[in-house]
Amino acid sequence: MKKFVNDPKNYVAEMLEGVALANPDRLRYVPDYHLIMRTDAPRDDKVSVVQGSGSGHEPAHVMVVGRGMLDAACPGDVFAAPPMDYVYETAKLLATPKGVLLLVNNYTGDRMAFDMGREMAEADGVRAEILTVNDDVAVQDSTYTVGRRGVAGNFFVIKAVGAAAEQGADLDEVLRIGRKVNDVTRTMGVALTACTPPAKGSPLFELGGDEIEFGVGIHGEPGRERRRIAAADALVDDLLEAVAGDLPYRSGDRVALMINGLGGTPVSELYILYRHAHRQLAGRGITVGRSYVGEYCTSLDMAGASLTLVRLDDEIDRLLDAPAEVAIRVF
Amino acid sequence: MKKFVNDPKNYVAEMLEGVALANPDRLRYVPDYHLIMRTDAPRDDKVSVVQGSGSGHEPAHVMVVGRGMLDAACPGDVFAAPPMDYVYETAKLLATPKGVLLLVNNYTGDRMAFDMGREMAEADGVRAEILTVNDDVAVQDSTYTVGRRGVAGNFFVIKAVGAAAEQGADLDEVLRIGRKVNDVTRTMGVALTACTPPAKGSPLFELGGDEIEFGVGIHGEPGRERRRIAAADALVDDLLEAVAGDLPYRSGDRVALMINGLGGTPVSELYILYRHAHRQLAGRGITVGRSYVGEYCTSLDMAGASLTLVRLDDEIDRLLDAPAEVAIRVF
Amino acid sequence: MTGNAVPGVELVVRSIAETAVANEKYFGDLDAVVGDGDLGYSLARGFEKLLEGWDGLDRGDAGTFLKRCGMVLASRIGGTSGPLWGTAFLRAGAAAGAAADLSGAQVVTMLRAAIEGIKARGQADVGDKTLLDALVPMTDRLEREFAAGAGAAAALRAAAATTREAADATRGMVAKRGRASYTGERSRGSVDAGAAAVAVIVERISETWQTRGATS
Amino acid sequence: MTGNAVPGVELVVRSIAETAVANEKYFGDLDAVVGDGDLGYSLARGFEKLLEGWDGLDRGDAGTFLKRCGMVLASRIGGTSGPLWGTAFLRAGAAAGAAADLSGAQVVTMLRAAIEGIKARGQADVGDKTLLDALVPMTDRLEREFAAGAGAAAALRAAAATTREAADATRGMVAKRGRASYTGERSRGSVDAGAAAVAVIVERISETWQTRGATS
Ligand SMILES: Nc1ncnc2c1ncn2[C@@H]1O[C@H](COP(=O)(O)OP(=O)(O)O)[C@@H](O)[C@H]1O
Ligand SMILES: Nc1ncnc2c1ncn2[C@@H]1O[C@H](COP(=O)(O)OP(=O)(O)O)[C@@H](O)[C@H]1O
Ligand SMILES: [Mg+2]
Ligand SMILES: [Mg+2]
Ligand SMILES: [Mg+2]
Ligand SMILES: [Mg+2]
Repeated sequence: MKKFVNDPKNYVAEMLEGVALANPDRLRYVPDYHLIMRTDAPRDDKVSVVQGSGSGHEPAHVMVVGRGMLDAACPGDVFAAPPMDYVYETAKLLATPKGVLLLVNNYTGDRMAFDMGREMAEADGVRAEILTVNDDVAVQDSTYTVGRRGVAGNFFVIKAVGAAAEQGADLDEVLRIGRKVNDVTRTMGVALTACTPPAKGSPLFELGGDEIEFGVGIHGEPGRERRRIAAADALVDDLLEAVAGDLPYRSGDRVALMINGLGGTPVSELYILYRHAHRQLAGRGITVGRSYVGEYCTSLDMAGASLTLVRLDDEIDRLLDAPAEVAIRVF
Repeated sequence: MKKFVNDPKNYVAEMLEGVALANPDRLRYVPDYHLIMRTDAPRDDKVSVVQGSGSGHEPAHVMVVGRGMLDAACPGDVFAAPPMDYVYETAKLLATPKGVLLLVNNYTGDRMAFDMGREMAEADGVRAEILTVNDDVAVQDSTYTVGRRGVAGNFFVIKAVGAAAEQGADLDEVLRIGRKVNDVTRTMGVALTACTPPAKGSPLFELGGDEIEFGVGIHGEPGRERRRIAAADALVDDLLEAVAGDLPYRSGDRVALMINGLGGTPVSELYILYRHAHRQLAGRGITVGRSYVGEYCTSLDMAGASLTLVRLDDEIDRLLDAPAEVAIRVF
Repeated sequence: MTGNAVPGVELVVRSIAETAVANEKYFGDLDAVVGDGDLGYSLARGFEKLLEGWDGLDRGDAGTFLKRCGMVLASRIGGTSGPLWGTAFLRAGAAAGAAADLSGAQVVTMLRAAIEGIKARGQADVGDKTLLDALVPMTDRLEREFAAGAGAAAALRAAAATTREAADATRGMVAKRGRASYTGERSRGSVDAGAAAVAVIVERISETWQTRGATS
Repeated sequence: MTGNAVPGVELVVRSIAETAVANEKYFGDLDAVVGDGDLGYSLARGFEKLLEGWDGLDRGDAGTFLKRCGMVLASRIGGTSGPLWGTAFLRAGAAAGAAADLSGAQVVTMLRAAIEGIKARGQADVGDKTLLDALVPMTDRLEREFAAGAGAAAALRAAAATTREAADATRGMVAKRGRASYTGERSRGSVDAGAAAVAVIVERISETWQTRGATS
């Protein structure tokens, strides 16, 4: 394994320490619960927005804590939902009179930890609601699974509920907005290589020299099918077919288009994907009103990308437009 | 080769089209010269700031065109300086009464192309000056080379001169500031894997399963030595020794600390590096006043990172603090 | 498994914990086949935590002891396994109550309670290719052995063999729960990591019981 | 190389261009050893461009033709090679002037001018492990052959052999210019990509000249 890592057991803790050291004024790190929170949270006048999930998806979610985004992120170990205890303590720490919104990606472990953590916090008098994100269209047969996974589309849910909470919306309203954005958001990804979890020390799965995993999950879960690599444009066509055909997005729609890197793919390639996706959407009569190209929700060092569409309306546009500050920043 | 690419010959052009499509209001793409420029450039009331270099280092530099940063970037093909003709045409397109600042990283090809392009533009009445960035301490024996290379530290030069130009500084003042920042900036990088140029289709060099290239260049040029991989903290110690010992940075200094990813390394690992660097600097009595963690200047898909220090003073601080807008953005 | 309840339970729990810690890599590799490879890490970290606080755990009676263990596991194991294993220990502890003496039948009752807890928590059942496909056949076998009058050592030996077979048999199943279920048909052909972990653990408990197994 | 100047020069330039395009991968791999692997790509794209506009190039005289080629190359080849190769063609064209007839001695003069241009542009000299270490021995040999009365075909054959040897000999040198110089001692042991490219090109020119070499 060739990684910048000390003891893999300290991977998450050391990363979180780094995030806190790089943002001393804005972020606080609570080592006992793997917690990164805003220094000004909780605030009585707003709903606290918290996201939990496994680690290994950075910048999601510990690096999108900040004004107009998350009040706190409570990550588990790499690819593992946080223990319910962390969720419970986080909910208590972030409790405000307006309540706590717990955002969770739709995976068995995360849902169980958050359900249990929320129940325990509620028993302590904390008002908390759970909002589940499930944007991944790769999962087709929901009867046999826990349903669609939450992947890069969660960025838009966070951005929108973060803005609404910042503007003082109450918990019901924040929940309504989150569900609304989740309902118009769809994603699918493709892996060119497997990722290497630090504690495992070797690639999570094997992909042949010209094989790709189409519809891959952000924990390296196999996707719809393993197939031969194709030209970038052809891959975009197939991703777009799966994603746009799902809601479906129709001629006349205005959308946000995100090309999200999975960790090992350089941003130059993401823009090559973006170019073709933008043009193909235009060809379908769908206008790209907002563009997002970069890393939002990764899978460690996996080479690959996902494509997300969000159907915009005035309300969503306004929320996505609202100012925000995050730990991961260019300047 | 597993990349998102169509015909490798169109790699740069397609990426640039993507950048322009994603930023329709702010950026203009001039295909004839591989040029990305602000839609509001050139502006009579400011010096135009232009950076050229090979492609493959994104977001540098085509994705840092924007208010308070570059007015234009004129990239060559992957790892190749732009032809002098592009430099010449770019200088003419960006000409303003206050002049044009041409930023160039210190490589033979780039310097020749810019020298020739500038001369040609000057013959056409364009006032243009060249500022060379050379922050890479890996190059020790400058008598036998063209001298130190320009690497990730160029971000700080761009940010500072971009801010000064935006505030109306004249060409001499902008040059002074650029030289000043370059003079207090030092960088060194380490590669865990080789990058794969799309036209070559295979890794540029071979690194054994536990080998790293210490002091690597951003074009995959070999560095100071090839050695065995070590724990993240130990690598940081060695990078810091080389970088901090060079200016040198001393107890009492306030610095900007950048951990720059080389393209294939996830941001989680960059924060693990950041953590130790920040603490070691504190141990040396050096205060980290500004933190930068992420991808600024990459080498395609190379796994690796570089560490940059900038010695801050009030003037540099103010310029780094100034607002800026770039094509690569989170929101 | 008669005799002082807590020493027996302690021995079992300690075996589970030590096996989980010792098999971190093996369980992780099993989970990597169609899952995300973290099962070994999650269990090892959780049971390490349990062993760290081992001496301080309340040993008032078997039920209390198991519930304390369940609290530590549920709050320290991440992933899907945390809530599942934590729930199992909590439910087993609740079923044990304050009994000073655990009969074979009581042990079976505790295991049934643990299984119901896992089913409820995971919305899963036998045949979904989860650890239930090892736990349930194991419990059935134990029940039969005890009913036929077998001692604990013999019953465990028999149950360990059954659990191993049952875990191996998950190879032919398609996952319907958990992360592996996303792969659909592709999950066929490899054993379920959770079921295999249970088999390894039961084998270890059985071995330990043969040599250090107290009064029976 | 006597006779109508432009057809001879055309043949040579066309050989260079076709060789550069045909060897894109080979030159790139050579440059990858201690450089950044783009030499083949840079030369191929530049000479492709030259071939695209081939028929429209001003053929008034050899000097004009070479200068036009130089302009295209300098403006279309990226990397270090663009300015170097462009300068070489421009200087050779300037040295050729409007001569209708190019003697062997004139060809040598043109090559010397090209070499001086490269030296000035690159701040480099013989022994720095660059294409100069192929170009200079080649020119020396051509000069000796012409002075000894050899015809163009024979002189080229001899010069091609010399260039190959000279290019191979760069293997023992340490790079002092260009990207390879960053590696210091590590650059020893591999041939310089630019020098090797020159050797391949001269071999190809020589072959072409033997079969299609017009009047001499
Ligand atoms: N819904 C469920 N109900 C019961 N057991 C489950 C369920 N989902 C998964 N499992 C078991 O958990 C094991 C995986 O545990 P773990 O690696 O911690 O989960 P994950 O990484 O998917 O969150 C599986 O091998 C299976 O035995
Ligand atoms: N300063 C120099 N003067 C003359 N020739 C040079 C110089 N630097 C490099 N070269 C030649 O150019 C070749 C590399 O060309 P190219 O790949 O285009 O350059 P780069 O990618 O380093 O910008 C080298 O093999 C060498 O022959
Ligand atoms: Mg997991
Ligand atoms: Mg180059
Ligand atoms: Mg798992
Ligand atoms: Mg090169």
